[in-house]
Parts: sequence; structure tokens; C-alpha cells
Amino acid sequence: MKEFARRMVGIDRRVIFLLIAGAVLLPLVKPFGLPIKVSPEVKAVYDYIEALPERSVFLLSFDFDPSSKPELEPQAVALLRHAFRKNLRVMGMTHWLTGTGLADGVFSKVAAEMEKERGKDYVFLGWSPGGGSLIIAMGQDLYKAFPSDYSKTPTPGMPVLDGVRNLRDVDYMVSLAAGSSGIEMWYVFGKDKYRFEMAGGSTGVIAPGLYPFLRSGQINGLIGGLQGAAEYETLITQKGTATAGMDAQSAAHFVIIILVLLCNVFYFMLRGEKGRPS
Amino acid sequence: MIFLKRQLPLIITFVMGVAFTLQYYIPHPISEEAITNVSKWMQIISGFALFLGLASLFHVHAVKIKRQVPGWGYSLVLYAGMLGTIAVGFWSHGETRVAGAQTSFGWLYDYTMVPLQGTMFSILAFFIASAAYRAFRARSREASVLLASAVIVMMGRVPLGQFLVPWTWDVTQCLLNVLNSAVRRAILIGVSMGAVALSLKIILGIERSYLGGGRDQ
Amino acid sequence: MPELTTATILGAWVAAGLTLFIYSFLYKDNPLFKLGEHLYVGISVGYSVVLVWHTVFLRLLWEPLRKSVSEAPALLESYILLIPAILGVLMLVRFIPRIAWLSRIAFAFVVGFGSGVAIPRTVSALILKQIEDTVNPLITMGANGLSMGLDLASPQSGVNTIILLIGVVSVLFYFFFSVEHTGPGMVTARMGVYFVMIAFGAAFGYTVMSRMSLLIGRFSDLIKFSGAEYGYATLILLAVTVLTLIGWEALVRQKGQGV
Amino acid sequence: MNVVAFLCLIFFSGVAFAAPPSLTPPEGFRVLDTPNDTGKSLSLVWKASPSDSKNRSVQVWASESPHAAFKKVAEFPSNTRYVKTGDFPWWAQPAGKGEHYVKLSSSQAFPIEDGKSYTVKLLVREGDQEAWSEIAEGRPAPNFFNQAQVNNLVFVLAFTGVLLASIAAARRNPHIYLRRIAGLDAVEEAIGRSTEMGRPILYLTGAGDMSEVPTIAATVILGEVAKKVAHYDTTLKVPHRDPIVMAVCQEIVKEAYVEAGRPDAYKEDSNFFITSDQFSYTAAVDGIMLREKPAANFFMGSYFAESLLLTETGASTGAIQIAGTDSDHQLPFFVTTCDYTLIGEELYAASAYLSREPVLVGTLRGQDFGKAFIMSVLVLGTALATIGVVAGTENFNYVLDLFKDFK
Repeated sequence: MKEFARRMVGIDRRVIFLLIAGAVLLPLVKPFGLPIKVSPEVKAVYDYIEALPERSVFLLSFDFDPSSKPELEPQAVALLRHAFRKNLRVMGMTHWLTGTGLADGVFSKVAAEMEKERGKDYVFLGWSPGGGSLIIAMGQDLYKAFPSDYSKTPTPGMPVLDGVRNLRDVDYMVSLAAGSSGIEMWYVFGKDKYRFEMAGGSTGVIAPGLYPFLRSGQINGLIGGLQGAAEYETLITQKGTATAGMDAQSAAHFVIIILVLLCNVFYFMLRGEKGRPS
Repeated sequence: MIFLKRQLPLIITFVMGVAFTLQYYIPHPISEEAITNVSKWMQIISGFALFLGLASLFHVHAVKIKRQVPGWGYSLVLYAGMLGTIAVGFWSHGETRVAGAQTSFGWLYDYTMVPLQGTMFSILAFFIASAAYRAFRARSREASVLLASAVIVMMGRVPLGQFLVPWTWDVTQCLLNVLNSAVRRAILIGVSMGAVALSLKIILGIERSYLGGGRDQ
Repeated sequence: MPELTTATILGAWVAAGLTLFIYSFLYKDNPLFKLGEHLYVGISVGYSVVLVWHTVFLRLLWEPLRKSVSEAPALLESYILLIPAILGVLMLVRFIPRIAWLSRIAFAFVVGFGSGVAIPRTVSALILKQIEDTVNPLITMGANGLSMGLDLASPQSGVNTIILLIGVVSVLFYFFFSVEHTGPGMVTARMGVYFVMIAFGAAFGYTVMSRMSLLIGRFSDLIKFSGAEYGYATLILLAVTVLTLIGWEALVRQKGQGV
Repeated sequence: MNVVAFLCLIFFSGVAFAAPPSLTPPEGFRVLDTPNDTGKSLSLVWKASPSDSKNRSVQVWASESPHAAFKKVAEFPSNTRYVKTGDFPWWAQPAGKGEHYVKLSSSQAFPIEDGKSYTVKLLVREGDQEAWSEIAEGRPAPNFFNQAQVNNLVFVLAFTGVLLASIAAARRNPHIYLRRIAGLDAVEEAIGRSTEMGRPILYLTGAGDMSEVPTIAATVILGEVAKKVAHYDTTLKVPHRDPIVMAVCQEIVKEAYVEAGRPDAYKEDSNFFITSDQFSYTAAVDGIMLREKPAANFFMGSYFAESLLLTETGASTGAIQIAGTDSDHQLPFFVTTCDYTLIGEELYAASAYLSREPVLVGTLRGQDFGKAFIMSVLVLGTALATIGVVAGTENFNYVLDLFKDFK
């Protein structure tokens, strides 16, 4: 028995690697769907969109690049599915040059799946430089800020933008941000001045830092990390990569916790043995 | 000559240091402009410094190839990757996207740099597990505390944990918001005292090791 | 699904291959990892050369300099960007031993600037701001008189303010270097150590989540590239990787026996 | 007659009750150049009124001269924009507590230029009632000193004084007690072991550039380690991410070999550059660890996510690992995977401990004074703030404001 414990304490770490790979891969291929507890800050975003009348204008800003894709893409997909299902008019854009291709891909994919038409039901405006000053320009005149969309179609006269002059005509906006600057910037230069309601979605790492904005009402909801995306998928009752991802998260965490516990059991078994501290 | 070699660099450090310490307290546009410009200068200087690095890299691998040390073929791979990227980059004028369309440089970035970066980064997931297995042993009272708080937070952060042991969620929030902030804050304050002290010594010429050579002669 | 271009499919093969080569490092150091590693270093250096050339030399140095000189060739100010250029060149004279000391002027400039900029900002953000956030009244004045918050879950409550204060002070005490940690000092320093351990454990556990997200992201890509539209890239490359590793192991063993 | 008077009274009071309370214009309205700023902005101040409410709005109308047309530049409910405790330090207050304070910045709609005079008036509205304030005039200008940050400057100057004094004291009496730092006692052991095993020593200086303090500390420690390495005649390998740091380290290591009396043993390529990219650098260093199997790994300086990738690989090769970093977010990983970790400030203390030079030891002493001061501020400050709440007084803010960060 002691021999076994000794072998387990000094186990080849490649066994651990294999366990982790398995714990992540299996739920991704075949999700087992653990119940997901929905937090009020995610529910707030869902409720607001749910209450919007048909053909309201919804702006989704992709303020991230491929390195944050695992956490923020599922949020984007879930929000788009919800917006399209509610028959909202969706405008998309990005502040991050390197995120443009990714954002366009997400739009095309979800729109094709929900049978929505580019130019009529949604528009992807693409990227333009400026950050905060771009938001101000959009607040003055949307068509000057984005004379054409990502696929080079001129924006004036587009059916989806009918009656939209600037940011004041936006009913709701969500910024999906990989850096806290994304959501803060939209608040400072956009919401504060042009009076639209907004929410934020962020990576898990920066989410805790955004709670003060939520508490002060600067954003009306917050979707944090993969967990937030999974909660949103639960709300729209359409499971996606985040829910599968959360299963993988749970599985991986438990593999680690069990490993740590086992290791301590073996360690204590060995500690009884005199003169053989490991 | 001794003056130029020893004193002049110290004088430059002193002048730059004092000027940019005071800059912080001056809101006037002239001062704002000064820091913007000089920050740009720093970027330019470090741009030149890349040549130092390149020279070192070329030297190390050229020696490997010349002496044909085992694995010298990989040095050739490195050269090929580097020169290939430079060629493609200049051909695309350093742009990854032109009018929405991906350039060759953009392709190289999206399909080599991005996955390579992401893969190296994701290896952390494996290593964090093996590190936990080795380190989280209740060897001493300190180690047990470390172990317990890590396990609680790991439980509290995922649905399965929140489902099985609901109180872990609240404890996690408290650990992260209060205890974690307290320790980080103390470390930050300590580190900042050290940082300010070192900066002051550099400006006053007491610490000179960054110039190479003895400290206090 | 939008039509996949040849460039995208080729990209998927390259990306999946490189990903698997790097992961093979988890098994052990092997030729495939060495190939991936050296290629990665080469590409990243090449990438920074291109980026530095375009953003630093062209955009920050050459273009503004050309513009200002052509607009006002007589003005001394137009040539101001020559200062960083000269300092940059000074940095390179390290290669000429006789005048290598000139590079110290450039170091002095960089380090002096860095130190000066750091001092007031560190005092502001990392000392004063941290003190400000730690010093809070333990008791609040509410609608029904004075009260002390006992809610552990709310970071602003009175009890958490006390814990925060004790934590900061005891950890700070641990960092005293010129005082012997004996008697009450030892108790405080030990308490500091416990605080540190709890915080580090929590931070470790917290980070597990985002690190797993990264792995999930890479695996999702690999699963995507294993589809028919990408020509089963992941599966074929995985087979190639595994076979190469087996072959390499056999070769190494044979050589080992030969010697 | 009495009846008429009575009726009149009823009638008039009825009228008075029916009409909404008449609007009073904002009182004490004045326009100032915004203090402590870069210019191009004006500050508006006026007195609070008990009738301020959500339904009553305040509009700001401004013009470039008293004769030009006024333009509406801002609007908000009248019960907002009060000056609160903590907005300004007591020594630089543009408006008293409870007054309204609005900062008007230059915008596209209403550009504000320095040195020009502007006239501003306020309009109060509720329902269809309106009342104008008096017209006030102000001239924006940039300022040469931010008075709100004077406490920061005083702190820097006082700390400089303490530091210089303790360095001077240490020069007179260099035998100051320094507590043991566990990781540093292991440095000698690690180098000795590498020598016995005939394997190299790997030393990393972190991710920072030469202007960052942890990097400078790492280079200072490298000097001390290099002296010992030269003495033992072991191989030292220092892969770099920043070319300038590499150049500086070459100087330092060369100097250390000279000082140790072994200039012949110095090799120029012990410091070498890999790449400035985070993860390809990590891959390459991991490769070095696996292939050359260094017997000791030193991780000094500032680190990011690569920390665990480096230390776990190092641990798998069985090397003694000594880390020292002030990157608080990476410390948990170093602590769990390295044999010894210098936490935060210990990294800075390390150079003093290794060299025992009076300057460094004195600095450490000075820092301790600084920390003692901050600790007492934290404890006394909390006490004062609490007493302030209990006694319902704000007089303690004269002390507490000194330790706040104002912009």
C-alpha cells in the first residue's frame, strides 16, 4: 500500500496532462449539461432585450481580438441569437482592428443560422480608428463615421438603418470587451452623452473590476466570462459552446480538486512512515 | 574624457529624472506635450535597440550553423521563419488588412502567430494542474492554508461546485475581495516604497549599476 | 456557412499542425516541438522587425521628420526627431569597443526618463490611492443611527474594513527588514504570512478558470478543423504527429542500444 | 368692508395656492478658470437651493462675448452636480461643500480657447416656468502647478530626505541588522550545486525594460550572482527579451568577472537575445531548460502569464529554482513551483543583503521608516475616520485629505 502511495505521489505529470486533456475534450464533444445558476447581472441584460419592441435598434460592439475569443465569442453568439429571435435590428462594429475578421465571421454565421439578411435585418460596420473619438463621431452622425459597411455597401439608405441618424437612435448597446477600456470608453464617450442604455460583456479576468460600474448604474447588466455566456445561453434556452465549455470547466476543476485531495491522502499515508519524508 | 565617460551620463540621468518627476505636477500644455514627445522618442530609441537583439540572435545561431553543433538544422529553420516573415511583411507593407481583405502578412499572423501564441498560452492549463498536484500538500500549516483557500475558490468558481457546496460561492467572493485585496495592497505599498527609493537613487547618481560598473565609487 | 477559400483551408492545416507540434512538448522534448519552437521564434522576430520598421521607423521617425523638414527647413525645431535617432545610433556603437562607452549616454537618457516618470505616479497610484482605499470608518451613519456592517460578503462592510486593515498592516510588517521578528513582532509577521498564503491560494484557484478557458478555446479550434470542410486536418495531422513521435522514439532507442 | 377683505383674502390665497411656487434664479453664480488644469475649460459654481429637485432642470447657456448670441451647452436636473466631501482637498477648493460645481470643457459644439473671455448664464426650468441667473464672466487659462497634488510632492521630498539620511547613517555605521531572507541563502548553494554537477546556471531578468525598477533590481542581483559564478567557474546563461537590458547585462557581467579577478573566463555570449515576443521567448527558454538541463534557475524581475510555463518546466528538470518578483499577480505561481521565492520588496532587499553595501542597506532602512509611517497612517487614519463618524464632525478631513490621491 505504501509502495502504491509513494508511486502516486511522484506520479509522472504526463498522466495529469492526459486527465486534463480528457476532462476538457470529452464535455466539448459531448456536453452533459449541468444546471447553470443565472446571476442577476446577466438576467438584467436578457430582460432588457426581452422587453424591447420589435425592430428596435441594438448595437453590439466587439471590443476584443482573437486571444479572448474563447470567452467572448459565445457571449456574442448568444446575444445575437436573442436579438435576431426578438426581430431587432442589429448593428455590429469593432474598435479592435485585429478583431474585425472574427466579428464578421460571427455575424455571418449566426445570421445564416437565423435566416437574417445583411442590410435588411443587420449590418456589420467593421472597424474604424479613433476609439473614443469614433464614438463621438457616431454620436454626431453615424453615416460620416461609417460611410460604408464592412462589405463596402454604402450605409445611407440601408433598410436596416432606416430612421437611424446617430447614437441617440440606438435603443440598447452591449460592448463585449477584453480590456476594461472598452466598456468604460463606451460609457464615458457614448452613454453619458447620447443617452442610450448599455450593458457590458467581459472576460472573466476583468469582470470583477467592472462591478463598481454596475453598482453605480453606469451599465445596466454585466456578462462575465465563459460563465456569463453560459448563463445567457441558459436564458435563451439554446445551448452553445459556452455551456459545453462550462461543463469542461467544471470537469477540469474537479479533476484538479480530486487530484489535490488524493495527493494529500497519499502524502499522509507516507508521513506515518518514519525517516521517509517525501 | 573621464568626465564624458562617467559624469556626463550621470548628469543626463539627473536632468531627465528631475524634469520628468516635476512634469507630473505641471498641468500646463507645454508639459503634456513634453511627455508625449519624449515617450515617442523612447519608442524610437527602443526601435533601434532591436538591432542589438538581432545582432545577438544572428551571432548565436550563425555559430551553431558554422560549427554544426547538434540541432544546427533548427537554427536554419529559425532563419527561414524570420526571413520569410520579413519578406512577406514588407511585401504587404506591414498591413495585416487592406480595406477589409486579409493580406499575406495578415494570413501569416492569423494562422501562425495567433495559434502558436494561443497554444503556448493554453499549456498553462496543464501546468497549473501539475503545479497544483505537486504544491498543494499539507506539509505545514502555511501550506494547508494555501491548499484550503485554493480548493474553495476552485469549487466556488464553477457550476458543479456551486451546485454541490453552495457556500463556496460567497466565501470565494470574500476571499477575493477582502483577503486578496489586503495582501496585494500591502505588497504594492512595499514594492512602491522600494521602487521610489531605487528611482530616487538612480536620479541622484547613487545607484549606477545600470551603466555597468561599481555602484558607489 | 460561408464558402471556404483555399487560403483558409491551408491556414487551418498550418494552424492545426503548429498547435499539435507545440502540444507534443507535453510528452517530452522532441524534433516536432523543436521545429515548432524555432519556427515560432523566427516568425515572431520577423514580425517585430516588420512592425518596428513600419510603426517606429516610418510612422514615428521618417514621415514626420521628412514632413517637418520639407515644410520649414530653416527651423531648428524641424530637426528635433534627430535627437532620438542619434541616441538610437549611440546605442548601436556598443559594437565598436573603442567608443562603446557612448552607448551609456543613451542608457542614461532612457533610465533617467523611466525613473523620473515612475516616482510621482507610483506615489499617486500605488501609495496614496491604496492608503485612501484602506482608510475607511468602521462605523457608518445610517437612517437608524450608528451601525457597523457585519456582512462578510459586502466588501465595504465594517467587519471587512477591519480585516482589510489587519491584513495590510500585518503583511507590511512582514516586509520589515531591519527589525528582528521576535515577540509581538513575530506574531504579526506570522499572521502576515498566513494572510499571504490565503490570498495566494485564492488567486491560484481563481486563475485556474481563465487558463482552462484558453485550453477550451484551442480545443474548440482543433475540433472545428477536424471537420470534412477542412479536409479532416486535425485528425490527419494528429496521426502524423503520433506516428512521427513513435518513429522517433524507436530511432532514439536503437541508437541508444547501438552505443 | 370686512367681508370684502375676507373674500379678497380667500380669493387671493386661493390663487396663491393654485399657482406653483415661483422659480428663484440660482444664487451666487460665478464662472472661474478651472483650477489646476491644462486650460480650455471653465468651472461654474452656484449655491445649492432647498427647492432643487429631479423635475427642475438647469441649463447652461454660454457665449463668446456678452453681445453675441448665447448657446445652450449643457442640461441636467437641478439636484445633481453638488460638491461632495472628497472631491477636492481642503487646500485647493474651487467651491464650498454643498455648492453646485460644473466643469465646462471645450467641445465641438462650443469650443473654448485659452485667454479669451466667455460669458455664461444659467436657466432654471420647471414645467413651463423659467428663471435666468445673473450673467457671469470667466477667462480660461492653463496652470503651471497642480495644487491638488501638493501632498504627493511633499511625500516625495520627505521620503528623499529620509532616504538620504538613512544612507548617510549607514555609511557611518554599516553594521545594521538585516533579517534573513531565505531565498538568498540558497543562492550560494545553487551555484555550488551547478558547479558540482557541471551544469549551467540559467538567469532570467524578466519581461520589463531598463526603465522598470524590478528589471534594475534583477540586473543588480545578476551582478552579485555573476561574481560568485566567476569565482566557482561555472557557466552562466542569460537569455533576454529586451535588447537594451541585454546590453546592460553584458556590461554588468563583464564587470563582475573583472571584479572577481577572472576577466579571462568571461564570455560575451552568456547574455543573448531570443525575441521580444512573450510566448515564443517562453518556448525557447523551455527548450533550453529541457536540452541543457541547468542545475539552477533564477527568475528575477517582472513576469506575466509566462511565469508558470517557465517554472513548471524548470521543476520537471529537477533544477533548484529561486524566483524574485514584484509582479503580485504572478507570485502565487512562483511560490507554489519554486524552491525559494523573494516576495515583492524582498527582490529589492536582495541586492542589499547579498552585497551588504552601506548604500543599499541604508536604503532598506529608509524604506522601513517609510513603511512604519504608512502603517501608522493606516491605523490612526481609520481611528480618526471612525471617530469622525461617531462625533459627526468633518474636522478630521484636514488630516485625512493629506493622504488621499487627488487628480
